[in-house]
Amino acid sequence: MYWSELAWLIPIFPLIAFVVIGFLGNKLFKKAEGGGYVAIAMAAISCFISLMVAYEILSGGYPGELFKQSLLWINVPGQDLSFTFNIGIYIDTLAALMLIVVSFISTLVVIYSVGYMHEEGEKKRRYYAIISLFIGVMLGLVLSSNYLQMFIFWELVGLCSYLLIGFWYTKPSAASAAKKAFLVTRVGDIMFMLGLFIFFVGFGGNLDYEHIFNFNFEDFVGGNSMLTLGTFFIFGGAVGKSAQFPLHDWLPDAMEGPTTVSALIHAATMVKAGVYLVARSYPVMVETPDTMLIVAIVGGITALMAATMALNNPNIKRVLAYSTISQLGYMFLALGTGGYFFALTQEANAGYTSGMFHLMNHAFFKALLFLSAGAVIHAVHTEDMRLMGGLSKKLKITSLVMLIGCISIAGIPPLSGFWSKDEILASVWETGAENPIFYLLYIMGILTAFMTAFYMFRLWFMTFKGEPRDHHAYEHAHEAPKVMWVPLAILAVLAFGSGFALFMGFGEAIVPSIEHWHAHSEDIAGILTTIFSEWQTYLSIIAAALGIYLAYLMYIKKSINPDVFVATPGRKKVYDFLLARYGFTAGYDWIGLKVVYGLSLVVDWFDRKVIDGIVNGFASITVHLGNVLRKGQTGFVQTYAGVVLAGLSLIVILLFLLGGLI
Amino acid sequence: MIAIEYFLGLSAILFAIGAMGVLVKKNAIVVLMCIELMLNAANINFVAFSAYYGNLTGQVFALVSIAIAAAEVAVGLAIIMNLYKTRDTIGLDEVSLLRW
Amino acid sequence: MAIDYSALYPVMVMVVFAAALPAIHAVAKSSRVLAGVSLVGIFVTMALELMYIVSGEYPAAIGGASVELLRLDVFAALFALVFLAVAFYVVLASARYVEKDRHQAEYFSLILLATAGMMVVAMAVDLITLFAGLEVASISSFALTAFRKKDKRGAEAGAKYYVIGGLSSAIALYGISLLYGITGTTNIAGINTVLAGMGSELDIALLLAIGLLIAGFGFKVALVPFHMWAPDVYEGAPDPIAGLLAAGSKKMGMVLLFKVFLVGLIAIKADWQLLAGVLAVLTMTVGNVIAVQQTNIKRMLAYSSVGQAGYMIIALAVATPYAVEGSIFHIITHAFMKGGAFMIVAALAYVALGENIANYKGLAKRAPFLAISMTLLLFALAGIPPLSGFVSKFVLFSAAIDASQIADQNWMFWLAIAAILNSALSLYYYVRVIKYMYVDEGSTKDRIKVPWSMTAAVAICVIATIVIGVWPDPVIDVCEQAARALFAG
Amino acid sequence: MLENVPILSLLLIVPFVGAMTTLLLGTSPKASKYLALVFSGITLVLSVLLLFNFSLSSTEAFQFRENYVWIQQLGISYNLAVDGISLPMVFLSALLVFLSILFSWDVEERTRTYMGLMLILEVGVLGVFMALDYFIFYVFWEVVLIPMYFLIAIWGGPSRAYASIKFFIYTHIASLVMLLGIFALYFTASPLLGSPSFGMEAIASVAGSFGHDLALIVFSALLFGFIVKMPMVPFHTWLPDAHVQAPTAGSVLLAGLLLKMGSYGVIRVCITTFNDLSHEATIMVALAVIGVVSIIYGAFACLAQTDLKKMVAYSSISHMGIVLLGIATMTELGLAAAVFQMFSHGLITAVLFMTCGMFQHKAGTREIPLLGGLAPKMPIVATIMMIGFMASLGLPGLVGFIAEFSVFTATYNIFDLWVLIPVMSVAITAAYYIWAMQRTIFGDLTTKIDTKHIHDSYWFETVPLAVLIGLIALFGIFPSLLMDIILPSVAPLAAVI
Repeated sequence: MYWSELAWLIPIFPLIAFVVIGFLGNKLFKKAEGGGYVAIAMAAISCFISLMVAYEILSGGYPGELFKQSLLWINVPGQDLSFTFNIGIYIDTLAALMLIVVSFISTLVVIYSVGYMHEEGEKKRRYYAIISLFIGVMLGLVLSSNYLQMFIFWELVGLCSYLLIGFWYTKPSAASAAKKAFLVTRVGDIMFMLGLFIFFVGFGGNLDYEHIFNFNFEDFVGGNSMLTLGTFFIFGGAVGKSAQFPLHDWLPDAMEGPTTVSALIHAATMVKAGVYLVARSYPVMVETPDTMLIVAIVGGITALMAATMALNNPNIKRVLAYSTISQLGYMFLALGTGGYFFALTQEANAGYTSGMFHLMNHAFFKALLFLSAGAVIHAVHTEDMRLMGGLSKKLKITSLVMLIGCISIAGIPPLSGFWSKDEILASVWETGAENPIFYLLYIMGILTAFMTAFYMFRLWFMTFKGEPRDHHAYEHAHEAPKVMWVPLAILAVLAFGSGFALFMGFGEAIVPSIEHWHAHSEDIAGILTTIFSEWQTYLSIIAAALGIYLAYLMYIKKSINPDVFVATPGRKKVYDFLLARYGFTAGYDWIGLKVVYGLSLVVDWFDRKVIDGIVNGFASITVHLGNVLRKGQTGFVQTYAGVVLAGLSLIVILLFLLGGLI
Repeated sequence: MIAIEYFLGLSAILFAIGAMGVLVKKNAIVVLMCIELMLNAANINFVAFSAYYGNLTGQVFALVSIAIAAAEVAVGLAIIMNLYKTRDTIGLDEVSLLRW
Repeated sequence: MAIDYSALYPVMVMVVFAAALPAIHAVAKSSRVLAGVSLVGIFVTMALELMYIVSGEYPAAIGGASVELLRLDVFAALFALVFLAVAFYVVLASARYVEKDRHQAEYFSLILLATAGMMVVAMAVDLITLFAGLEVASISSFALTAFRKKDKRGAEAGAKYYVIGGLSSAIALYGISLLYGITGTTNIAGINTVLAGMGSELDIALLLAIGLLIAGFGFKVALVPFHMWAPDVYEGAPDPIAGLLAAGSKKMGMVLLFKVFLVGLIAIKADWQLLAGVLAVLTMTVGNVIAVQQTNIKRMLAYSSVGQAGYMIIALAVATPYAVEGSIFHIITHAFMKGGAFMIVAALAYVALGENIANYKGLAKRAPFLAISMTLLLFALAGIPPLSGFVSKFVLFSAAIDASQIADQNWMFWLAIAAILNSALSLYYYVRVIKYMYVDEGSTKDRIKVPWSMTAAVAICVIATIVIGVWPDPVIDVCEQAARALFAG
Repeated sequence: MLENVPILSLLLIVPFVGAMTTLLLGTSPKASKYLALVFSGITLVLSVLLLFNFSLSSTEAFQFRENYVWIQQLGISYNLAVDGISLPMVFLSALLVFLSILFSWDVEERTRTYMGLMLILEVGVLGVFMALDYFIFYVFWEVVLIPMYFLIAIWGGPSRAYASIKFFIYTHIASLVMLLGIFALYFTASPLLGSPSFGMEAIASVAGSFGHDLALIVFSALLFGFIVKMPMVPFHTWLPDAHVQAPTAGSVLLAGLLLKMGSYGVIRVCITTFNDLSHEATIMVALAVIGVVSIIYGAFACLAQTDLKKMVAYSSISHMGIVLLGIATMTELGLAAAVFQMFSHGLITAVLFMTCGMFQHKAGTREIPLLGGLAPKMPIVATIMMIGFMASLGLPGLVGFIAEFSVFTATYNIFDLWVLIPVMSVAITAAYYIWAMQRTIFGDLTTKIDTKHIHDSYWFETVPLAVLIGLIALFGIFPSLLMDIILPSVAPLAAVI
């Protein structure tokens, strides 16, 4: 018996937790942290199974390193095209990697929540129910055996995201943020759906990965142009979910949710679903270099743009949110680069593996950063960094683990972020040989790396160093309880060390099963030599170091006054423009309120006045006609007689007319 | 023998006079008489055609219609009497309680 | 040669009872007794007619082989039954309605005579008998209309009815005389034979005659533009008599038109078919449109009757046996629907509830049975299944579609369209009454007590409406036979 | 087990007897309620029995047939049967009527009439879904109007008089046009058949030999009758008015069942009878355009509404447009999904209208601008509202998704990238629902209305909604339960002869 055969249980346990916590009432869980312990237990069980399954797959313990299981959900036989909807499980190395990340971080976050959400009272039950639901459906998403099933879970994680962003729904800003998240990702979902339609028909009525990956792409209905459109739309889904340009603006607002939710859903797992989707579709994507190029460009733009927005934001969670967007952009850049390179040369470069590597590393250090930020918020009850400062004295553990996270994300060796980011940038440069636009993307990547380092350390310095700016908050600040800092510590270890997976054969383990893909198998020394013998490596390290140094100058040494950036009207404008998120918020509002809602008002007016007006017009014409005709009934019998005789004459004339006599 | 056209002409004129009377005369009795005039126009037709065709059907019809007209007048006069009793008038232009 | 008068027995029964009533009145001064006797007479006659229909054997026609005057066939018997049924519930409802009036015997006697006249019309195969029957019925109904001598409105209605009626009689008679002049005969089938032999040559006199006949008989049917008397007369006449006029006298008008046009003038139907179509559309439209704005229930029902007449005239325009079958069917169902509605109005008038539709507010709570009956009857009039009005409209309208499939009759399709739009329009004012009864609150919630005889009259109509709607098969069968008999000449 | 039981007739007789019993014996509100509940419950049980006894392997297209001559001369039969298209509708009808009666437990005014009318409505709706003879089809079709008219006119909102009569006459005109189409079918088919017949199958068997122009005219007349009922833009304006004024149960049945009659008619009559014609590109495009316009137009109209119920009403238009779009594809997938969507919309819309009803009841208003932040006051209502909205906007795992997705897939299959237009509605649908939720149950507690006495749902409200939500989830997770019933029946329709 293999562990993999139990894989179907993985999403089941959290779902059980959801049902139990959600439907069994407040009374039962009043004592048990609103069901928090149930959620932890179930998440832990499924985490355990996940880890076993993932180990089995990644270590080659399961024959073929691929576990498949499938049940027929609906079958619609047709004359030209039969449609088969399946529900199943498909675990390859990619899914296994995601399983580890999702189940592990989920479990840690749920544990952390017990401390963080302690004061929420009855609302806790709702929290744990939904977060259990989220864990279940997210794991379901990872395990999906076909695109439709993935889409189903894709939507369900979106629902959970919506519910959790709006967890404090009595706060108008939270309700509004939840709405925005749902609707903006919905736009991406529509594209995903369109991609599915194209795939569904194009691939002959079956969306199983198994079927699609082994498909002869020559037979695709609609040809390569349709396939390109299909992959483009699929990527569109990823853009929405992973908050990429131009659908990125919901994620900063999503920070209205509890920090745990931001950590789990909006940093470590759900927003990765888009990356996962593109990685999952790699065998198809590489058939369409145009799409891959778009993926890379969108990734590059997003990475840079989000990083700029993080530069001056005063809200600790917002900074982390922009950082998340930016890092996700890196991942797409990596995937696009790798795919583009492969499509043109049929040779693999490190793009794909480094993208997934970065996904894993980012999951750990970003979860760590968010949860640390949560600990800070928990301590000072504000998210505004301008009201923090000097907290490292009070929050020793937190400041330490957060520092690890910051170094890691900044890309300083040997912490995890360095390894993956460096690989990404290297592969981008390599692809520049095929298409010079990648040189530009490389420059953007380096700039992003610089900014990343700067804003992360700006965050850290502002929060933990210097003088306390809000003494009241400072006085009341206290270190997080054990239930919170233990998960932080675990994550810190991972954020520190997950990069070493590279030396444990991460590259080979994760490659997709495309025939021409040839894995380079190298030993640790070989890898290190390769990495440190290239000038790009040093460039990215220097960029990161410069960023940190700048932050140091500005916020510790104070030798550069941050106010210089708003010193002139021109600079102030740029500064405000960044704060206004490049006007995207206003743009979304304009589309929503002016275009869509305006159009709906037009439709409503048209409906009431024109269409219904015609209907009511008929009625009132009839009524008026009735009144007019009625007045002819004068009551004088001789009028009647006159009408009789006139009628008679008319009839006779009519008869003559019809008879042709006149 | 007088040509049939003359009879027809006469009856048409009678019919038209009767019809005009029905329209313009205000007095109910006169209107009643005008209706009789119209009926008689038809009777003239019947008799004329009867003679023209040489069969008796027309004459029978004329007799029947005269009898009927008599009955009708009887009822009609009663109704007009009744009208006069309740409304103090037999002017048809003064009777328009029922309308619209 | 001895003449076999057995075809006249039903009419004779009626006349005898009519004659006997004043004598009975001398003995028993009770409207109930008089009504009872009348009912017996009507019942006996009905039984006679029914016997003919069921057995399928009819007495010999009256008159010689060449000059038939009256013939009792399935068509005549069926219509006689309709008229008798109408008379039956009218008398039933009148039993208490006239209890305070004078001249009660004459009242019932006149009803019986009017019915007898209608029966004669149904049997007539010669224009003489046709005209005689028509006048018997007309004169009786003039008198009935003005029956309440103290009633201002009754007197006015009588006078109006009489003037327009007399005018129309004269017009019709003039038309008949012209027809006689053209063909030399007054036998209806004979006229057709002569006309058929004359070829397609058009004759001014013939067209004039057609116009005069339509105008003269159209008065009875309340064909637009000869309809204007109807609302005034219905409003002014005693309520049961309004029912008699709407459900009985009007149907006699249809018989007149059928006999003259579909038997006597069928050979030249191309000349008048389109005209009949135009009149049908005009009639239904004007009737329904004016009805929308009425506030008096009797006037509303009167205009609704005008509209319904428009539907029936479709049969004239289409001029197929199937259409006539539909029309006859609709005449039968309408006799119960419209008659029933008038009986309800009579019953409510008897308890001094006004005739204004607004007076019916909250009726559902005050008189549940009458309210539900009214609702059913009005829905039936609007043609909502599964009530009888739906089935008969179904057959009638479908006949227009059926006929429109012949190449040069495509315009008949528009008859069906017009009829259907009118049907929908009529729903509007029927539903308004229903809304008043069920939805709106009345000023009082006192229960209304109605004499059982009136309730029974209403019940007859309602039951007939439902039963015919749910199980129309036998009725349709008879209508088909009647239509065939009509066309057979 | 049910071979010798005339179960379809029983399905008509039981509610009819129930209606009569309720009207006659329902002397107290309580008695009426229990009587109505029992009789509709029996009907529901019968329909469930029907569901379980329906054979998926049968070679007969129709099962449980009952066929008796009714009016011989005109070729009218009492011909009832169900297939995979009507069976889900029969079950849905029995279910919704039962739940609506339960949901109306607090109707104290003229309860007897109310309950009686609901049962009469049930007779009519069930008859429409089971009839295989045009005459009785039409009879039941019209019978439905009357109880619905009264439900709106008596228990409706302030301008109920206008709304009810508009509903009545508008849809009546449509039925009459349909009736003309039926006449034309009858008279054209009868000579071809050799004997007059109103039988749907008999007429369909010869409809192929109608002339093309005639077929087109008849098809259009019938289609008009049906799409007014569905209702499709621009013949939809009766619907928002009727819904806004109707009592909750009336709205539930109106949207849940009456609209389905329209789409059912399109499938059962239009495309079954004129199968060749329906496969013509112009017809398919025409149907698709009507459907798509309704989808988009309805969705936009929803966004502008301030009355919660009116919004839900417009959403019905949008969602019924999806049904028509599915039909327009004329593929197995599209047709099956259309039927599925009818069923799912029936369940979902019931939840939505019941939710609106509860808002009216508890908060005293359904005006969105007056509401706000009510979730803490009535968590169950809010939860139900959310589930209903989510189901309606096509959340996977709930019943609405699979139908919508399949329809769009079929649309892409047939109409290529034109699917872009209807798919846009997915975003707008989400927008109006999410926005409405934000403004009604989330955010600060409203101060515009008195919220002191707002309380959560009663048991008789929660129970029907729980049942509905359970079914929404059940058929959302296991759609093949229904799809397997539907598919064999739509396959012949999709086949090009």
